[in-house]
Amino acid sequence: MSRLFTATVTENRRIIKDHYLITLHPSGKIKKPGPGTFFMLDVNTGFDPLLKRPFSLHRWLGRDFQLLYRTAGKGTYLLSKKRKGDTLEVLGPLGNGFPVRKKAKNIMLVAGGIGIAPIIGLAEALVPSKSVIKKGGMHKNLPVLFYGARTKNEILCTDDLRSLDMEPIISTDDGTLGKKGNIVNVIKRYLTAHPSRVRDSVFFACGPTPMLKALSTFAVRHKIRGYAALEEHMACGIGTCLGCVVQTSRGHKRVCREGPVFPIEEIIW
Amino acid sequence: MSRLFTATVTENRRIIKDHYLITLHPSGKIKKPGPGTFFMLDVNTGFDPLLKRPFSLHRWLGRDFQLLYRTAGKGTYLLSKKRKGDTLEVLGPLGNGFPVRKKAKNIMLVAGGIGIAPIIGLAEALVPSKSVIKKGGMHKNLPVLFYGARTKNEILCTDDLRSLDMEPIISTDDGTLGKKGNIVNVIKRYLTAHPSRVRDSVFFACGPTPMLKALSTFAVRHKIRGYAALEEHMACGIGTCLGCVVQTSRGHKRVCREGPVFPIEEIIW
Amino acid sequence: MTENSTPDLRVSIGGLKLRNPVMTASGTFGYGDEYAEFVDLNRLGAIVVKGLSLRPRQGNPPPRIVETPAGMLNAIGLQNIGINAFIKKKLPFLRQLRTPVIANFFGDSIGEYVRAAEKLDNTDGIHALEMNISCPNKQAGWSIFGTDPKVTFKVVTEVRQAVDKPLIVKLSPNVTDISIMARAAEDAGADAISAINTITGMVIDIKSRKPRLANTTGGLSGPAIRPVAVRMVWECYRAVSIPVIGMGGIVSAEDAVEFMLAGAAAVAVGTGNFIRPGITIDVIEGIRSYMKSSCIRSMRELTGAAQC
Amino acid sequence: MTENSTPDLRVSIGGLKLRNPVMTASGTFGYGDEYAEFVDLNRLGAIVVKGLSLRPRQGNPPPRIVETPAGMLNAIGLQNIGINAFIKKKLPFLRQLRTPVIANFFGDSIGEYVRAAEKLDNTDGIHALEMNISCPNKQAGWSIFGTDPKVTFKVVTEVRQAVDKPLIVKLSPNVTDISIMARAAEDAGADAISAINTITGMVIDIKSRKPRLANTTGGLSGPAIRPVAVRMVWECYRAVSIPVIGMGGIVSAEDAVEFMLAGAAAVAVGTGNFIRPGITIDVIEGIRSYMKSSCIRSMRELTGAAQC
Ligand SMILES: Cc1cc2nc3c(=O)[nH]c(=O)nc-3n(C[C@H](O)[C@H](O)[C@H](O)COP(=O)(O)OP(=O)(O)OC[C@H]3O[C@@H](n4cnc5c(N)ncnc54)[C@H](O)[C@@H]3O)c2cc1C
Ligand SMILES: Cc1cc2nc3c(=O)[nH]c(=O)nc-3n(C[C@H](O)[C@H](O)[C@H](O)COP(=O)(O)OP(=O)(O)OC[C@H]3O[C@@H](n4cnc5c(N)ncnc54)[C@H](O)[C@@H]3O)c2cc1C
Ligand SMILES: Cc1cc2nc3c(=O)[nH]c(=O)nc-3n(C[C@H](O)[C@H](O)[C@H](O)COP(=O)(O)O)c2cc1C
Ligand SMILES: Cc1cc2nc3c(=O)[nH]c(=O)nc-3n(C[C@H](O)[C@H](O)[C@H](O)COP(=O)(O)O)c2cc1C
Ligand code: FES
Ligand code: FES
Repeated sequence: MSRLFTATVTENRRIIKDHYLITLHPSGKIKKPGPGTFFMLDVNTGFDPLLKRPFSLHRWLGRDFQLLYRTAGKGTYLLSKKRKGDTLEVLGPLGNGFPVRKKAKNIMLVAGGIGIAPIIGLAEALVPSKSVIKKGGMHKNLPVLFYGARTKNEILCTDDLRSLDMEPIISTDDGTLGKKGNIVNVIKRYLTAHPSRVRDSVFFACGPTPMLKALSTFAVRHKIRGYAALEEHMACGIGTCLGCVVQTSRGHKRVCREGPVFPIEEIIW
Repeated sequence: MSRLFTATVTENRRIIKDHYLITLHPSGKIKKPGPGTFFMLDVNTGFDPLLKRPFSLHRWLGRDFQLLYRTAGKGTYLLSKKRKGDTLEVLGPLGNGFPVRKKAKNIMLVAGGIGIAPIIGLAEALVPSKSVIKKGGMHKNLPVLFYGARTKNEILCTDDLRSLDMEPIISTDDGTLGKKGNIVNVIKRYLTAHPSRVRDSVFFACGPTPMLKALSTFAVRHKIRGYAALEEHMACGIGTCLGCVVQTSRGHKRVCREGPVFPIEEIIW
Repeated sequence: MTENSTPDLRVSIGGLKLRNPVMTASGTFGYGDEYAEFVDLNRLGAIVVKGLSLRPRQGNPPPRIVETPAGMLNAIGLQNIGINAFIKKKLPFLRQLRTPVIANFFGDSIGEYVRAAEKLDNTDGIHALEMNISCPNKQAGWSIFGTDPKVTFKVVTEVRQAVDKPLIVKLSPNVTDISIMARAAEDAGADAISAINTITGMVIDIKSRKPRLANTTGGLSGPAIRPVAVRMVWECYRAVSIPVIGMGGIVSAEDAVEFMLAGAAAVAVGTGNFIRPGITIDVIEGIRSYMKSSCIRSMRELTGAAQC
Repeated sequence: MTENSTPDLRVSIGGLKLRNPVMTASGTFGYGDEYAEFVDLNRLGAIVVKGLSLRPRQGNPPPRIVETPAGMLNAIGLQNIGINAFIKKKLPFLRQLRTPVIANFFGDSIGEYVRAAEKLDNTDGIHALEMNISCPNKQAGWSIFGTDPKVTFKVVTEVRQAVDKPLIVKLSPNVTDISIMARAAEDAGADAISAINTITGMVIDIKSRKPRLANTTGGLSGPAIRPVAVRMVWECYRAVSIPVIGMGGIVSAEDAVEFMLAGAAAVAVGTGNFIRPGITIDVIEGIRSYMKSSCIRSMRELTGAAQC
């Protein structure tokens, strides 16, 4: 079960403008990836782009896995051109994902934009299967999902959420769906309205830096525990180049190795 | 009719191992390319490979055109991956092709390996259409084609030759088809057997450098006129970089501009 | 300013006024004529022609170019038709344009540099001179005019005294500290600096075990060298007060803007012309859009605006 | 020899015997442990560890890397755990291997270089020292130990006197003439030369108008610099008689062979490890096949065999 393997594209589907869902079939058995861990994909033929590109696990399908990505530049453009049957070299699963504890109470998932990608996989890991729910009881512990996006059309994965019985609390920058504005403000208002939720609660967040920073400031002030998945430019993905460090209260930490998920209070923004 | 245009791939077919035939549909009308002229194709997304790749006109279809190519490295590998509907940036037609004079007598076409690519287009331009032949007379002036390849399986375009009513004289390095060995030796023997052919004859040749060199030495010695299509690494394709020069009796000449077809006696090997 | 007002792309290089800051890099645009088919030459900031010498030069034997990852090596060997033939055969075409023509030139000795410069200075239709000092110095054996600041100072001083037109000195990147070279050129009276010329490189064919270039080594250009070129332009910008013309791997307007932020008053597109003949016009239009959308009114606000 | 006999890949670098000529470049392979999963470490020629200093260093703030065409810039800032922690935490793992370990090190002053070298020299399980002289020289302001041949000679002489193990000096490419630097190192008693370290470069984000690296500039590595590295290895090879270890953009066995033909006695793979963790083994096997099919029996026949 090497973490360096070849995978075949079984599907690479455009979901909405600039957003794709790719399903990869590893040539052999791979290590089971946890929510919040990531893979690095070799997308090129020549040496431009040079480095592998990191993507969070979106969903683990037992042997195959899915990534959800947004085209940002050359690398993701090339990835979006891959078709069924093409093969890629992949490194992973890498890093430390979200600390999934099914018994945790008051879990609040926070996704911003394409940050929904790992949050879906995390939700699936956290949410008891429907059969369990039917047998009663555990429903109350369903995590709450806060999901911010630029506009209604960029709200992704609504089918997945529905099949999880999750009703996300949504905000959009332009107000075309859910509350208008910043998702962190929505969270603040929500917790003011549900003060009991603050105790024993924990955030799991993925999204743009300004969102994570605002969330972290808020969480630290209210002593809410939380974990955020960070991004940094990566070369090796396995901890050797020291290129991907972030500043934390415990010194420079590598996003690819100690992260990408960090306790929110340790991060120095 | 700009010589810089976008073309859509309408077909890109593997003919035999490592050999492909691509048909391109220019977005607008282009300048009619003559046999022996070439096009430069942009095959990449990033900057590796950096430069456009040159390919001789194989066949002109009135508006679309075909190139016949062999995968040699990164650029031709990427080209071989293009599929129907993909678009490419193309520069061309470029250079000076074979001086086609339909009335010339005793035309001897010489192709080595992938050098058959432009020779087919040239043959089509030289050979009177079947209807003309049927009306009588001109059959005698049919050019003779000498065609050398490594092995039987690498003899290309046999259907095209048949539809031209041309019976190539073939040699293969391993003797699996036609004479065994070097095509230039075959030509020498042929001309010894048909001395009348030597007078008023002219060679049009394309193939590997050693073949062209041997042919040129022979032709010069026997005072046979001839033209050879040369190759040199190219950057611009339009005469500005001075990268593609060859040494000739008239000084450095640019393959992309004064060539790629040169009078055989001018080339300094 | 509103987003709609038109940014002013004009720049002045040592008194020479350009419509916009985008030139062609010497040796990559021939004498302009071959590109007329692809580029409206009247829209360019300036045309810098292939390096000229007093006498015509055959250049190096082939092979002269080899591709490398995101770059290319060339060893053309400064082949050119010579100043006289240029004036007779190529300049008449260029004179019809409203775009300024900059004559790149070189010599094998200080005397040759001076004579070449004088001739070009006395020729109508040439608006500025660009001195290529990345040439082997015959007088000093294997060294190069552009790697010893004392030699650079001397040759630029002598050329400066001989000419009236704006004098641009084009620096070699193959030096420990390019800012010293830039200062030497400025002290000697140069009106502007061009940076950078190609970086010396070599490729060996492992089958034949011979260098791929007949000349053994060649000059590396293209996107591969861009980060090095941007750094050197930034170093030159901080070292001198004359304008710096930035070049090295520019293949888009974004690249050009990067050089300007680093300190370039103008830029030149070289290898990019080979990748796509019409690229210079796209670069000009892209700079215009960038300035518009960033509310930058004039080139002066852009040059050196990086916050380092 | 017949095509079937096995070529001998062994090389000796200043008395240190290597199973094959393929090393890892410092800073691209950590301390070896992270790669154990992907590479049979016992098959490597040598492991060169991340640059060590007397005291641990935090390095530069992020962002520390940025991709460029066919290359990358890094400004890690020599972050490392310090020699003591290396000896305690990392060396025990490396000692279990049969592959020689080469400790790359640096200092801010000549005194620090010497003390670091002494400590490493006195530590079991370290087989050779590689001195990185591409570091800012605190004593001499902004200059660098590796760009002034007199300073290079001095610091290498002092380290040489302090250590017994084979001493490799790793040269900076940011110089006018690398052969002068190579000779300075040889004259000072170096057992071998490593060439090249990264080329200084810079990338500016045109949106934020700030450099992409927190440190403003960084070191360019990867295939983009290969032609420059091959040329410099060739220049070093012709200048000195000690072995040259070649590196800069090696991502395949063909690239490695190219360096050897240019004069490298051994090679190091750097950025290539990031592109594919198992690459070193492919390079070793590829060199073996090349030697086999070219009827080359030993490394000695390959090194410097280019016909230039
Ligand atoms: C651990 C991790 C997990 C990620 N998961 C996902 C995911 O699930 N879905 C998704 O769409 N994207 C994800 N990303 C971001 C993704 O890696 C980048 O969008 C991608 O590498 C951009 O490559 P490109 O060549 O298309 O863009 P480039 O041309 O390289 O750059 C385009 C833009 O993307 C930024 N960028 C480039 N590389 C990175 C990087 N490593 N991290 C952050 N920004 C970068 C650049 O600064 C630039 O602004 C993740 C990044 C990390 C580090
Ligand atoms: C005028 C002209 C017409 C050509 N017509 C055809 C054609 O009709 N069909 C065809 O298959 N090939 C043709 N070629 C050759 C073709 O251009 C090269 O095979 C191709 O560019 C190789 O690119 P690559 O990236 O695949 O190989 P690379 O990785 O660049 O190189 C692989 C090998 O090809 C050689 N090569 C690279 N570029 C050239 C070049 N410009 N000329 C010659 N050799 C080169 C290299 O030296 C190397 O040995 C022509 C070349 C020229 C100059
Ligand atoms: C084929 C070629 C020929 C060149 N000839 C010259 C020349 O004659 N004089 C000169 O000063 N620079 C010459 N250069 C250097 C370019 O003008 C430019 O400085 C360099 O290529 C870097 O820019 P680029 O990366 O955009 O090409 C030449 C470059 C190339 C690629
Ligand atoms: C991320 C990174 C870190 C590096 N750290 C060091 C170092 O600590 N000491 C050193 O001597 N060289 C260091 N180097 C330089 C490499 O060892 C090597 O000389 C250079 O990268 C060229 O080789 P490459 O193109 O194969 O990477 C580092 C390079 C990279 C990319
Ligand atoms: S990407 Fe190399 S240490 Fe994280
Ligand atoms: S390819 Fe540039 S002159 Fe011929």
